[in-house]
Amino acid sequence: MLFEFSDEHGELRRTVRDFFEKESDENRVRELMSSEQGFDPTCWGRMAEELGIVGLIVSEEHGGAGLGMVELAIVAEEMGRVLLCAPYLSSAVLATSVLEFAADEAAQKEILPKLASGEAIATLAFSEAANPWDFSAIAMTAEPKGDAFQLSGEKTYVLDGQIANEIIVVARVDGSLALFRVADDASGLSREALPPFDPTRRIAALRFKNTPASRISSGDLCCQLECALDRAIIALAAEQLGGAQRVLETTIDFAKTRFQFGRPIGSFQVIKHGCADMLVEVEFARSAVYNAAFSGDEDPQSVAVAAQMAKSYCSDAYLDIANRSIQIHGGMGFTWEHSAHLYYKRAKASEILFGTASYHRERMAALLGFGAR
Amino acid sequence: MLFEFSDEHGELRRTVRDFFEKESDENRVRELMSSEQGFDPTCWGRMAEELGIVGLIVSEEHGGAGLGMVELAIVAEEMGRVLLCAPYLSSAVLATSVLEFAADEAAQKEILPKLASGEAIATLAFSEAANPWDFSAIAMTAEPKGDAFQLSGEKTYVLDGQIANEIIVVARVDGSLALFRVADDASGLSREALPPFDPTRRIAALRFKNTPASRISSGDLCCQLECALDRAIIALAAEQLGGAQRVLETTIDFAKTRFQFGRPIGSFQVIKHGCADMLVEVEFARSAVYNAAFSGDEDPQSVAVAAQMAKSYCSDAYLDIANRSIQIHGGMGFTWEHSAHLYYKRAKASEILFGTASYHRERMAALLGFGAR
Amino acid sequence: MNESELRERTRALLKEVNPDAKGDQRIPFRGAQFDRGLAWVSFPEGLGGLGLAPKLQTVVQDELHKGAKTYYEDMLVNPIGIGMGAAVVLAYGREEGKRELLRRMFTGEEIWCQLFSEPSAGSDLAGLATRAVRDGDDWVLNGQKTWTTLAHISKWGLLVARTNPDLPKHDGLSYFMLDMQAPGVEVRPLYQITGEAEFNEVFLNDVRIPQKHMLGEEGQGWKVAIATLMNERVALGGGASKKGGGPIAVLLELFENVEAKRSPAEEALLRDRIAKLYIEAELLRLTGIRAKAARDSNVVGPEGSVGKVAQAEIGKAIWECCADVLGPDALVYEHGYELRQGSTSSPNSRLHAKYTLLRSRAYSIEGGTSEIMRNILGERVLGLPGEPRVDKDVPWKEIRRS
Amino acid sequence: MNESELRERTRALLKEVNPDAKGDQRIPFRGAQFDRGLAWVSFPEGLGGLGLAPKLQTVVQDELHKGAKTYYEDMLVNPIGIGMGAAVVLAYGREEGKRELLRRMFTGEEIWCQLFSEPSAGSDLAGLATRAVRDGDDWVLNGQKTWTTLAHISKWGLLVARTNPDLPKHDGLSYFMLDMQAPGVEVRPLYQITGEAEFNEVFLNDVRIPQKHMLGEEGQGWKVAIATLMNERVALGGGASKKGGGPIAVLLELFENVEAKRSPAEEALLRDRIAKLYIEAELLRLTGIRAKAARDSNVVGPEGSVGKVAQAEIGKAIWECCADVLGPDALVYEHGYELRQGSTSSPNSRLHAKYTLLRSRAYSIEGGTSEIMRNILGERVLGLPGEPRVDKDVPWKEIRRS
Repeated sequence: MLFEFSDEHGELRRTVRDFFEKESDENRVRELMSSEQGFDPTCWGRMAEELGIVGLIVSEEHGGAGLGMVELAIVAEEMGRVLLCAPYLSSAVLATSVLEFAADEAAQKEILPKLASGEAIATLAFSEAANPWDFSAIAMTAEPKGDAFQLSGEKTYVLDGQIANEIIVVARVDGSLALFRVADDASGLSREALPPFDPTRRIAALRFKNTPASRISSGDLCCQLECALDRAIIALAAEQLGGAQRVLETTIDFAKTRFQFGRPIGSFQVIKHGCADMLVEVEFARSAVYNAAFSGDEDPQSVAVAAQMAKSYCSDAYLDIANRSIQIHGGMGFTWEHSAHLYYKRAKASEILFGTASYHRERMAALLGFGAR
Repeated sequence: MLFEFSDEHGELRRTVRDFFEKESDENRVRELMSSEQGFDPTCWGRMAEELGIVGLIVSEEHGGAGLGMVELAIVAEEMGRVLLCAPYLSSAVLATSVLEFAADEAAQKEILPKLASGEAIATLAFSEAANPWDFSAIAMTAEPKGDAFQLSGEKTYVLDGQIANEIIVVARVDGSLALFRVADDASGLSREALPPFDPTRRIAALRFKNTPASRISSGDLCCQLECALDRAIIALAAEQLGGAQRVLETTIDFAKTRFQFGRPIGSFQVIKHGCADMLVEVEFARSAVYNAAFSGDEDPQSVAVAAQMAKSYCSDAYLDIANRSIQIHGGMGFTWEHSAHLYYKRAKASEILFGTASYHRERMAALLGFGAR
Repeated sequence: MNESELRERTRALLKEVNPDAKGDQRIPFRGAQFDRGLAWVSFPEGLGGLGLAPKLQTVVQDELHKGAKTYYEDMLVNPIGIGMGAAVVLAYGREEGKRELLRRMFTGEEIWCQLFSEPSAGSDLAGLATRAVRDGDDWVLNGQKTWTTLAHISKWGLLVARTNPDLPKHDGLSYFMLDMQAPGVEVRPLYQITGEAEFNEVFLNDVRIPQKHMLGEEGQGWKVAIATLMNERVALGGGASKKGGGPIAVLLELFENVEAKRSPAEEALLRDRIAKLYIEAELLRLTGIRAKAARDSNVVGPEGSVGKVAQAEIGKAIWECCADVLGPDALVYEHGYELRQGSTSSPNSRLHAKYTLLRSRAYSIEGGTSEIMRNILGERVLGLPGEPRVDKDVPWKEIRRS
Repeated sequence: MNESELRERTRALLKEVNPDAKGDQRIPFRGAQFDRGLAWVSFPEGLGGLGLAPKLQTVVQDELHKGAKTYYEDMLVNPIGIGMGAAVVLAYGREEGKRELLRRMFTGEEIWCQLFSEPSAGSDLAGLATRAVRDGDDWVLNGQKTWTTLAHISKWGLLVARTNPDLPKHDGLSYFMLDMQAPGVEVRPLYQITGEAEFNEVFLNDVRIPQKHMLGEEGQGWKVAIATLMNERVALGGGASKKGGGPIAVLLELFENVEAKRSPAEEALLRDRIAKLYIEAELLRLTGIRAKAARDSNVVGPEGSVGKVAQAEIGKAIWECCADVLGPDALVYEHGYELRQGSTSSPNSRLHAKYTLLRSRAYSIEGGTSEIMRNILGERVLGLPGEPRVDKDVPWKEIRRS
């Protein structure tokens, strides 16, 4: 692992950062998080057209940029930094990866170009309440009905499930995992927006009752789904890194300018050491994310471990940093008007999403065979 | 729980503290810890005769003071404070309690008065290497031989096993746990002093090969042994409290008088807050120990939980405090000539002895039925 | 008056006046309680007391709890007034009108709030900047106060302001009681992380306070403020919770009842964490009992001082653990974040835990940050030396502020 | 000279002189390496170098590792001398005799040690009290140094002493090279927690140092000392360990091989803790690689500064975890505690872990305490303001000391 970023990587980061600093400043985030849709379709269109990042990892043959995990990590880090309210993780990362890795060619040709162009927004409905992040725990079974299938049951914690117009469902056929496409106006489909702990990312419960669905994959998809989820996990870890870095910066600025007892509070050793610990965490988180991203592009057989490491470490680090930031800001950090709580809520929800730090450690330890005699 | 100490309790503490401040100062501890025997028989005799604390919990009918857990906790706390090198925990607490709770009357009459008077030193050999602190894991089985029994196998981590002249062994008869008395010159008995991590408390491995042993109990002793071990655990927790308190005091003194950058280092906020955290730990440890001790005397059905709580909390607290003390003392805390390492080693070994903090938490959670649906 | 006479006097009150009224209807009972000296037995006769030892108050409370079904806890009626204001008014207020002030405070007819904290004076309370300038018989105040509970329904505010910026920071402060209905007092809700406003900001624009509403002398503000905060400590350091009660009980309940498919390893990690928290919560409780025992025998030990910082940290950790027991369900926040006044409560443990996870973020900030509390433990309890100070012995106006 | 010529030159050396000698027999090879300018390629010709860019040194080391079976790492031959002394002697030493001094340093004929720390000057190095008083052409030294590695086998010591106590603390220091065989130098082993003495105390009683052995000017001692310590950092910040290597490998090996009956819950707790440590160790390694990449492209980022404090804490935690994997076996300490010089090593992981648990207690103290390192991270990397200082701008002799 050499962590060699190219000039193009630097350029991508600058472009994206400039864009989001304008289009996703704190006021905009607050507007969107209390809006019904939870994102700004105009901005989404510009992300697709002007920046070309909505189709970042869509392959070129399907109308995307065909870029890799390093570019994705850069973009996701910048999004995390500004708490972007948009269906990026759901549509442009997870659903896109699943379609790329696991869908039939016909479905890819039909759906992916629309995702890349921003014309459609997709979500992957896979989680079931009891054990939501483990594909092997999926119980929903598709019933054959003529040439197609019918789905019944519930998927929950579906990212942007309320606004997606391409609904991809994971369910079983003869015990094997398969992908199904469900029209957003299909009969028997009801969608309930769940009130989110983190209002900058929306989740929904999707209920199906004999809902018609077309199968868009062949064979058992377990491995492909895991690979796609690892990508989403890495992107989420990159978001966490961006958020953590941003919170550290805000907190340092505050500690330099807030005076108590005639001194900037950052001159108090306990505050200073707390900031030093946060710095270590951010730098480690950065190593974890970039390692996972470069592994994704250069060393595929180590991606799974690197992804678990990154999500595990970044979850703990971001949450710790967000918590410390509230504390250092004192009463102000506890107010609605300060941004500290927005990052805290994002940190907490991101820690839970796709599995907590200890869940990912357990998976990593299993992959590496710790203590297996 | 009202934590009401009587004037007698205060008097006992003062007497014991005065005695140990003279008889177990640091020089004496260093002499004894590098001596072969590891304790001072003369001092032991005076503890028995002058202070009457060797037979503190031996019942009055067997020549002891017949006092309770509160008095034991006071005495043990003072011993831990000065790192007393003596077979108190082994002989005066654990072996004594086992004999009181579980031995036949004849054996009690013969052995306990000798223990109370300091004439004999007893040890309880129960631990076997694989799973040493759990009585249910004891595998050694006594073979009947004529009227008596024979023992074969190994007991390890036997407290003061090298110097004890009353050797009480726990082994199975027909699957039930029973007590055996083995003469210190019995055939087939070999004793190996194990080089101790904590040189202020000695341990030994005892190997038996067709060693003659007389059974001194009837029925299955599992409950009685647990009760006796809970007493030893509480006494050990009290020792840990005493050590932790002492380390805190030493560290505070140092932080007040050590100047760096023209200031006492205790004026640096990080050192100060570290000391504050240590204070919280000591006060919590004190609550845990006194709670267990008073429960022992006043509320027997809650002793088991209180004992696990005390040992668990005190283990973590003492080790943390001993570690912090080394750090605050800087290079000096890492030298042989400073006492910090003596307390560190005692803290670490005491944490392991009878089971670590997490081991005791697990037992407590089981006793309280956490999460049991 | 001895204990049994006091007990009898309380029983008589209960017999003669209906104690079980609600809302405003409780005023007559509490008024009678005041008039008979049973409000604060240690206060002088005529001012709600009988001149007895403070600890005898527990006799009154005891009888009231036994004899009245719905007796309202004193603190809930008027927490700032009764918990902190009464002693200050008694000690520093003018004699004229004192009885009526205390009586209306005790009955809850006039709610009190406390105006100490400012946006730029949080941990550094004595650095506050609200200015009071003398003008004839009045003081004219300008500034902003914050974190003010109950300001929107209060009649009176306990307020500290700077009357002389040329003196060192602690010396230029004076203490006032502010009529919250006075012109220029503007109360705005202060919304929190939860969307609720439990607190207010209070803006003071040319607010006039008559000199007679100064409590203590000019320049004594810090001393009176400290006395107020000491009362707060006593008020907060009340009875110990019962074994296994409070937040830890919620955690145990959730752990037992929440349906979740955890791997055996996750279950083991969670169980160990909960066991650790159970022990800490229990030791916090026991340490509180030890502290009370020490206070009762007039021994001042360290056990009384460790409570605040430990409680804050253990409380936060317990609510964090609750959220982790809930698992992915914690992604859903049923309360929503609409801005609103007041405080959320829910009888449902699951919903309560989600709310309190957020609310508890302030445990280590409100009422003294854990940093300040650790300074106090280090300096006042352990006797460690203070830091070099740059804000002492210089005029307040020369101290750097943000 | 370009890279391939340098490579060729190194290969020629390997061909012409036997590189695989051991002990003292390696002197001829290292002497030849010095004479051919391959000791420190960035040094001037004649002084062990060729005047090349420092990074080309890796070309030489690379060839030496390939071409010699037992080539001794430079640092092991004379760690203080080569790691810290060489650059200081080059920059501040007198020209006369410099070549021989550097050559004997490089070959290891003359071992060097560093005499900075004192019992009363640990973290506060600039507060040191060893006095040097001018007497004719000599300086006369009195004082005590501590934590001196290799002092008992050293020919030379790098020493800082106070030449003017009337100046502020950083200004009154001067830097010397001390002949360790000079009369009045007494070296005593300093025993540690393990019973070993890896370090020494050095007592100086009326030791005379000629003026010509001053490095830098009088009063420049702090500047030269900082330069020395910067070299130490570069020396320590060498290559990154390989994936899964170092302490974490020992932990994983023990976890796999130690026979212990743990409950499933204990096993789960331990596995999670080990996974956490594995991640941290791996991220420490990766952060080191990022730091190196940044240095190579002359970008100074924060990643280079977080290493020391993280390494200390992770190292300590790993060895603690090793002991916990050993379980009750950690009650037995096979090494024993007899006082002895040198450092214990054991090829047996179990014994190595027991020793290193103790040894690692110093990780967060030696080479800069974690407290000081966090100050540096906070102030130099994050730009947070310093604390109020009571030891600046006053004569050293007026500063309070313990």
